[in-house]
Amino acid sequence: MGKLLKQSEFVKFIKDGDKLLVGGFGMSGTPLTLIDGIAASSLKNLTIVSNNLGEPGKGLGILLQENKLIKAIGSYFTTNRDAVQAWVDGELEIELIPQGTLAEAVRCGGAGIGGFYTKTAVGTKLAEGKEEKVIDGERFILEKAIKGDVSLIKAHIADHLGNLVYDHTGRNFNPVMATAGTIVIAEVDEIVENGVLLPSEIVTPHVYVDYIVKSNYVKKAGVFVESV
Amino acid sequence: MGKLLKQSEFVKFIKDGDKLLVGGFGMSGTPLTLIDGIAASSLKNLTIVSNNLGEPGKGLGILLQENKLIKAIGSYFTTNRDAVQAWVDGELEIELIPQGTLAEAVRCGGAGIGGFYTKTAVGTKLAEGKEEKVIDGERFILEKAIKGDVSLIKAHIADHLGNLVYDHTGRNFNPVMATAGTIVIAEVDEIVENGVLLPSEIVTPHVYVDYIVKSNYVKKAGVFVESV
Amino acid sequence: MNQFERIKIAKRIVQELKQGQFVNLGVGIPTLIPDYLGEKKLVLQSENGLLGMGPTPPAAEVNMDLISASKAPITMEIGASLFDSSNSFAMIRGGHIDVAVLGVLQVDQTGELANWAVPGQTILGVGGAMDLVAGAKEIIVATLHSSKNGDPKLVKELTFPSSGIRKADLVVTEHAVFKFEEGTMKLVEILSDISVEELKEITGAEFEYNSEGTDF
Amino acid sequence: MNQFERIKIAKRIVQELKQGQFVNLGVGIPTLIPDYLGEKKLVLQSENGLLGMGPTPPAAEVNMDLISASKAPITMEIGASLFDSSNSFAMIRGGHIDVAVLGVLQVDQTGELANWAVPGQTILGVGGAMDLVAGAKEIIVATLHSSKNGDPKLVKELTFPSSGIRKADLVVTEHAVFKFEEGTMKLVEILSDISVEELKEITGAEFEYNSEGTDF
Repeated sequence: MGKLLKQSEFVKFIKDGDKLLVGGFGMSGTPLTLIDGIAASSLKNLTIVSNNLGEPGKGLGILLQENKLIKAIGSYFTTNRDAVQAWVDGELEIELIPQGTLAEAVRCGGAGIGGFYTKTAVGTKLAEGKEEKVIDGERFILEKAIKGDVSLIKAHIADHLGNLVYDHTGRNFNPVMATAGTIVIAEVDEIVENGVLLPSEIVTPHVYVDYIVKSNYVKKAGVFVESV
Repeated sequence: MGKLLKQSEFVKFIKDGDKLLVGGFGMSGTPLTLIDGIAASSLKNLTIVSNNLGEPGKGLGILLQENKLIKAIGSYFTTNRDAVQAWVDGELEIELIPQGTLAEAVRCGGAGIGGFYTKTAVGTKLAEGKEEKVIDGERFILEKAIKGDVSLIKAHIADHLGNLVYDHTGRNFNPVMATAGTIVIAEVDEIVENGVLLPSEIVTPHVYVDYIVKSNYVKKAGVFVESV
Repeated sequence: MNQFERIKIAKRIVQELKQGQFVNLGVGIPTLIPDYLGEKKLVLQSENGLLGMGPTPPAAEVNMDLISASKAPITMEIGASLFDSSNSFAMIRGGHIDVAVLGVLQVDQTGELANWAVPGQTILGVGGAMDLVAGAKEIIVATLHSSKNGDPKLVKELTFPSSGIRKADLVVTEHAVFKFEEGTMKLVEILSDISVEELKEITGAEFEYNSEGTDF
Repeated sequence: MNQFERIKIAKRIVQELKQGQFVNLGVGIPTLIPDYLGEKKLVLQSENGLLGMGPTPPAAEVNMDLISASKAPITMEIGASLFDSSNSFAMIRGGHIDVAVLGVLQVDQTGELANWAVPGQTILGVGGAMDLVAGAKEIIVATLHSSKNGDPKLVKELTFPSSGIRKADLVVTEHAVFKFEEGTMKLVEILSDISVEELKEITGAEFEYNSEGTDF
């Protein structure tokens, strides 16, 4: 029944070529311990769905440096010059999606919705090749739902069942990523007894969480520092 | 700046023929004080979007008895025999939508999404006349977003800004109804100073709430009792 | 009364449910299940916005804003969580609920079911029935073998409006357990002192069975 | 340096903002606005999941999980609330944010703007730009009048990729304030010691003006 895994154990749930949904906005709410675990593994040809690809050699940027990735789907990769270079060199496929569309597409993936009509990006390059429909006189484009093989998320506190709460804006994409992966692995700062988290404050109910890994990182002086 | 209104004041924000989005599941989380206010007004020809129409002479059932309604959009009206009779007599138009589709359509209405493809109701009578699309090999139907003129919701506690939290399953449709009305009026049990509600526990941020009305009802021995 | 049969069905379904599963119980027979779980712990979802539904509270502790989808007062188990209706149905439709146990008006021999409307009567309620049919990972039908007027509820073809194209996995009546596989209904177990021939007579649907009549 | 001009633009935009408005501030000049609000209180939304963003904390109180959309440490005002990215963009796209103040690469004379990609360069970031353009009730553009190499940023037609069909309402530069009405750009106010003729020379876009050159 226990969902708690060691860092060395979770990688076995990921296969070469998997599509990973990864929470985080910049470095905040990013599952750094899980990323380190993948970097140290033999996994390859991964597709990442995440808002960013971290920074060079930081966060998801580590997986790029370690040649683990073939494709990235997200809204903002410009802060990682490695990603830009890999794309220029033809080594990384990139699919750019507006940030709100990304969040909604993943939510739909987890919610049994096949696609949705959004007004974001209508008439732009990012709408090219997408179906357009006028609904009640307004123009919308169709965006398909996004699902993944494995979701890697970062929460602040979990109970042993896997109920999760987040630290401030570290919440960001994590709750939606938690709904749309076939297997969901949550890195957490702290694990508390069942019943400590109030029913009204739980953001991600435990039905969404398959495994929990304790984080190796602590926040110190404005950065994330490895604690072990 | 104050959002607090008396029960006698809020009705002026509603016009004849308006479409009202009303929170609640059965009698739970239903804005009984606001409903009483409308019942006592001269308003007519209202369309209600709500999961139920209360019970005969209770909750939204009062508005039906007072001949305020021309149409109801929701998922379950069978518990109000008045509604069934009014429909049989041709006095009330009814649009039946699966409960999850209703919740999602209202969420989309508040979220700038024009419509969505759901797998619920595919191949049933409730899919008749609705566009069908196969996405990644699965059949979906298109459901349009729902918006309203005025949302009437019930929360447990508000602060003076209008941030809201709900009482257990009294939450139900209220948070989504709060996002999709041009004007949003919240009936609440209690009003607290700003800052008392924690940022992480607020369910409906105050950006969604235009006015607050204090509830006239208290819960007693398993029913809602008028307290004044 | 048929309460004995209803309890029998509920008890048999309990055998199908696994420790820790996330389960949504429809109205009718399925609501009897919590009373017969024994040591087995399930996590019950209530579509009005609760995961981890507990039993009825004592009268003094009733909160009318803590109710089940059947609008009955309930409690919360340790580890329960609350959410709004859109997130509740995202959970249901998105395939996160392991099992929905549903009552039906009819189920056909392919597993397609009808549980919301009677033809010729006013059709004014669907609730969450279609969402559960479309979304739950596994659908178990709990039903008496025949309707009040003696008509079979397991039929060749639905005459009542369908609840969706998604098929049920299992149906349990007071007489038998059937499973649905690739559009075919198969007898799994006989639950009463009835012969296969007698069962065929009272069952509108055609079903396969092995030489012993059971245990596919 | 142009910091003086940038502050001037920010200060002028403050005049347009009303007490209590819900405002999202883009990167660049818009982020200067909070320093020049004086007594005016806004409710700032940060698209990574916060309504009620407060100023930078002292170094000792920095939490790397409490950051702005620009990834800078922030605080929370009284009455702030936290939510996930899907709900944050529901708020933005659904028309619940009163004003988005955005930097641009270009804005054309109809108010259509370009603020995410430079043609011929790698286009690998869009972030929330298009969502804000599509969703905010009012869009105010904050921009220097000309680009670093002297090209006008207010142009007849966009040569940079558009951020969406939704038009801006107002543009403020160090030289002037323009509004957009029914596809037409109109001079509202001159902010520097420049003549209308000189303004026309450094502005690629065609704009209307009245006899005094201002105050439409």
